[in-house]
Amino acid sequence: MIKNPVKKEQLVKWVLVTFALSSLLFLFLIFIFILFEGLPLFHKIGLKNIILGFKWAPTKGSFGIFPMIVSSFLVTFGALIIGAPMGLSCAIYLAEYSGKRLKMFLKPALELLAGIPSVVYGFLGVVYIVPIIRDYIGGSGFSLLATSIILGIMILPTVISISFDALMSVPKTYREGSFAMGATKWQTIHKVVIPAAKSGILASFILGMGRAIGETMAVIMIAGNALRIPSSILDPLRTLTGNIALELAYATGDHRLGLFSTGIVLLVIIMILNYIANFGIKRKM
Amino acid sequence: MRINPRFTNKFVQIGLNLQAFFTVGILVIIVAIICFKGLPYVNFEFIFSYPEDMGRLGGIFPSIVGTILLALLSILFATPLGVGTAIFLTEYTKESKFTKIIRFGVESLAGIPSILYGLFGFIFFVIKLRMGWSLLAGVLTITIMILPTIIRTSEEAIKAVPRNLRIVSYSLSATKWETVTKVVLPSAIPGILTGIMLSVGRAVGETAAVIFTMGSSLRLPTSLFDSGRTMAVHFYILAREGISMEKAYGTALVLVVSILLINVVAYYLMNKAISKYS
Amino acid sequence: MSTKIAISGLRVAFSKNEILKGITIDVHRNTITGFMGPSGSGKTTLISVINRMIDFEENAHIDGEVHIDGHNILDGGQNTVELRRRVGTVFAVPIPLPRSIYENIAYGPRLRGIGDRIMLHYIVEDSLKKAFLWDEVKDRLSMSALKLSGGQQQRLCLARTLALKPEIILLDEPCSGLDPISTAKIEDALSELKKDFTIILVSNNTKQIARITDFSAFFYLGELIEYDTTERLFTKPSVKKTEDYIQGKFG
Amino acid sequence: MVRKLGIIVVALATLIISCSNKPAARAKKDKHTITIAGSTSVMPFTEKLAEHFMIDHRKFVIDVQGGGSTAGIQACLNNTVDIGMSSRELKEGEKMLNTITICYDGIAIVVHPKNPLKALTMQQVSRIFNGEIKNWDELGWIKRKIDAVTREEGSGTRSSFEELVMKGRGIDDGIMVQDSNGSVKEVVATDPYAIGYISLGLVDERVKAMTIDGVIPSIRSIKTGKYKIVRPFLYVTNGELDEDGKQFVKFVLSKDGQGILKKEGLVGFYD
Repeated sequence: MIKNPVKKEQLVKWVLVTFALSSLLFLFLIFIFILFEGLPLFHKIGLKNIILGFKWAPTKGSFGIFPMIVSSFLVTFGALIIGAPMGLSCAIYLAEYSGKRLKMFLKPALELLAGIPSVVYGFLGVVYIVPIIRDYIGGSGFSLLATSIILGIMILPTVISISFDALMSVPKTYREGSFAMGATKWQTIHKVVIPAAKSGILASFILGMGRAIGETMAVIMIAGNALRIPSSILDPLRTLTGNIALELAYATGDHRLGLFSTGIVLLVIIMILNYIANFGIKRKM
Repeated sequence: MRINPRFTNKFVQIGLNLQAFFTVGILVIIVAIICFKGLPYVNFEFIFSYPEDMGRLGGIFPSIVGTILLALLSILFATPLGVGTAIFLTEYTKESKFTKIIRFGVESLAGIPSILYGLFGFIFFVIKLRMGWSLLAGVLTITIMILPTIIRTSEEAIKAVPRNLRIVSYSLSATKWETVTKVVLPSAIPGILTGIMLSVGRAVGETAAVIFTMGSSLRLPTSLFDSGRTMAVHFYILAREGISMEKAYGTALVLVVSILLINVVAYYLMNKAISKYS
Repeated sequence: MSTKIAISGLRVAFSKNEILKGITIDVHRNTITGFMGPSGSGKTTLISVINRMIDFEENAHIDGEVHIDGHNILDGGQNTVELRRRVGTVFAVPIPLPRSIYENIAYGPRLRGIGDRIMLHYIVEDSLKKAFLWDEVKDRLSMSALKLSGGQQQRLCLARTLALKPEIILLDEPCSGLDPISTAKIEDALSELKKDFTIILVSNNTKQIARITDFSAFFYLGELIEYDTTERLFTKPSVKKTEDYIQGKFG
Repeated sequence: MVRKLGIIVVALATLIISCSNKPAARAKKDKHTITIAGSTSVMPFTEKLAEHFMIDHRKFVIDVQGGGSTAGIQACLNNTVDIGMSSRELKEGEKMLNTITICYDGIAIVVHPKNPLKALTMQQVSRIFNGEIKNWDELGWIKRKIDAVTREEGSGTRSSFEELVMKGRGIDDGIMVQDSNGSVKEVVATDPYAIGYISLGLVDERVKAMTIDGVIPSIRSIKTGKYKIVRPFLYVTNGELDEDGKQFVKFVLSKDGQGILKKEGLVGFYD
């Protein structure tokens, strides 16, 4: 133990700085190693042929991931179409209508469910959603629709929790002012509270999108993983994440590089989404 | 045409009620299915015996041990790093460009999807550092993955400690570090534990980042260099390969119950932390 | 009577707002000196310079010199941790640390590396006795300090400061929130303590200042208006402002 | 506290450094550890063999991992594993490895048990996977889209399937992809309109194997050479195996070992 307190303080400070820098170091390492593995292929095959290419046959020299980019966005928007209205109305109910006791119980209960592992969602999707779609709607069931439903449910806790916080942070005076002018509760919520909480609600949608676009194991279980851009919501599809997880264990050589370039594209999309959610929107709040 | 606003109001209220209960209902059903389908297969033997025939028979003991090892070792690494970072950000520096950059790094890490952690862990720990599929590679990958959660919750917890306590400690001739370790951290412990518990929950439920770094060997890992299988990975393989639906449901039940328990403890600690100063 | 603290030309400003406008004053050893004045007069800021707690305020700009035993504590090289051990502080609001009574008192000595149980126990008992609290808590030293009453908490804070074995004790309106009985106990304690310590008592309560201090200083809007023995200041103040303040015409 | 943190940091650093030369360390650490990795088709059978082997050889620890044929071969080339598993023949650039054929495996074309069709030609199968035949009515069943399932790029089973069945035709992009025999089987077992291909050893009552060109896939038809969609299961090694590895391989090729494989529906070297 160092006795001199001044020296010790200095030492502590430096150790803590190192710890704080470790996060940056890890981020840097992740970027470097994914870029380092994936970029040579961009150089070799060409950015355009990868990002806009339609054919993925890495053992035969084709590395087009355009269908997967499209598919990733399709499932993400599908998840949003299902999860956003459900999540938002649930958040509105919790924030504006439910009693204090119910609120104290429901909010943590919903957040607890965020902890259910994604593989469990995927499994239930395979066992319940996929057969229902196959038997009553059509197709094999492994589809854009099934994936959107499962992802929509998976993003609920994120959407609910963050929109709820945004709604709760709207000052009481706004509501009182609206009521004083004779507005009904719904008019108040609709015309005053939601606009005031708009940026937080948007942030919850974007973070939900981030979760949906990054989800992997549940997706490969229910998406069917076909390489074509789906032409209907009943067609199977493969996302960027699914592409990596399906083939990583097997891949060598250029094939592996191809998966890392898939990773780069995913990383870029995620960083843009996070940037929008964290710095573009939250700052305005 | 104008609809009576009072009518709309009532209509919306009923609609929202139904909607909220529908949403909660879905989530309750998910847990209920797992419980009812899994309960018949979970017993003492299932938890404490070894799997046979790739998991078609026997229990899930090695995967439980694998899960516990992964989660414990990850928080062992991530906690000092995360709490240290939080202390630095709250106590040792003012808001500046530097802290902004660090916060940006933490936020970015938090947003990276787990498959990319898997991709990174695979290329860096498994291949470049030649750890192979091993407990160690899994632990280090998960450590990085849970770090942001620990940093953010610890920072909140430390910020919540009243400034007065720090002032008193300084006035009693404590140095900054003595103040942090003897006054600030003890008061922030429930909040920090919340972050740790949430991270444990995340490590336990993770599949994508684990399967490519820790591998999926069904053996009981006995050293850091052994490959192993966590419950989540075991469940994934059982369900996806159709090895045994019964064992899959059983594993899912153990998995979900342990995660819910961990999260309940986390919430309990969080409430304790909140009520302490309000 | 020798000088313990010599302050000369002290100016303190926060951003552009000057709180202390050139204070020069000598505080004598083994006396109780009262600092009084209406709020905003700068007396709290003044004592926060003496123990350098002002370091924790942002944008504070300090000019001038503060000598303790002839050594300027505003020097860059001053070890503030060591200084705060010599200059103990009791704040206006009692703030016990969230631990037991015993641990609150032992906090300071432990920081100085005193780990011996007998020694610690002696310090705790002695400090509590000097703060007139021992009889009330001797059977429940392991109880949380947060469970004590306000008056007891403030005496605990005094005891905690005494356990540091300081040379100077600064008290910032220590009785402002207390009932008369608790106040009397603290005043009794202080009168005993001046044999061993140099005490500065900041107070807005002129009667309290008159009761227990040896010297009194009157501050107004960052300036030292008058400084004299308490007896003279309260009987024959030389400045009209002081007289008005003492008679309660403003404050 | 500082010291504790310090110790943790140092420990972390040491761990990271110490594992950079881990293969050598592991080889010394436990004499009786055999690591095997590769094809997920061969893996379940190797696990079974290992389970039986370890009953009589209690000091042995056999670590069996998946990863795929190509990964197994690569791992073998890097000496990260003792034995690599492959469910396809070696390609150019891999031929320097020693190969041990442990048995042969048929690839069965499987459909849901409810599917009334019993036979297909090789030609039809390749046209289904090529995307030319899209509906079951083209094959004489109901008007319903065929849910074909293939394996992912890099899989040994897929590579054998492409070579033996597709014969140069590409597999259509609109076809579903699953990443293991088990998951293909799971899709086929639950979807009445699905068709896929899996290792014959995994065929059970949950899926129905199709007769191809008039031949039912079975151990007998493979032995006699009538069933054509057959690939070898290989163990590959980089140079000579050590004594431990040799003992295990000897067990695999023995009557006992081959008996186990036969029970699993594979074609071994004994009758």
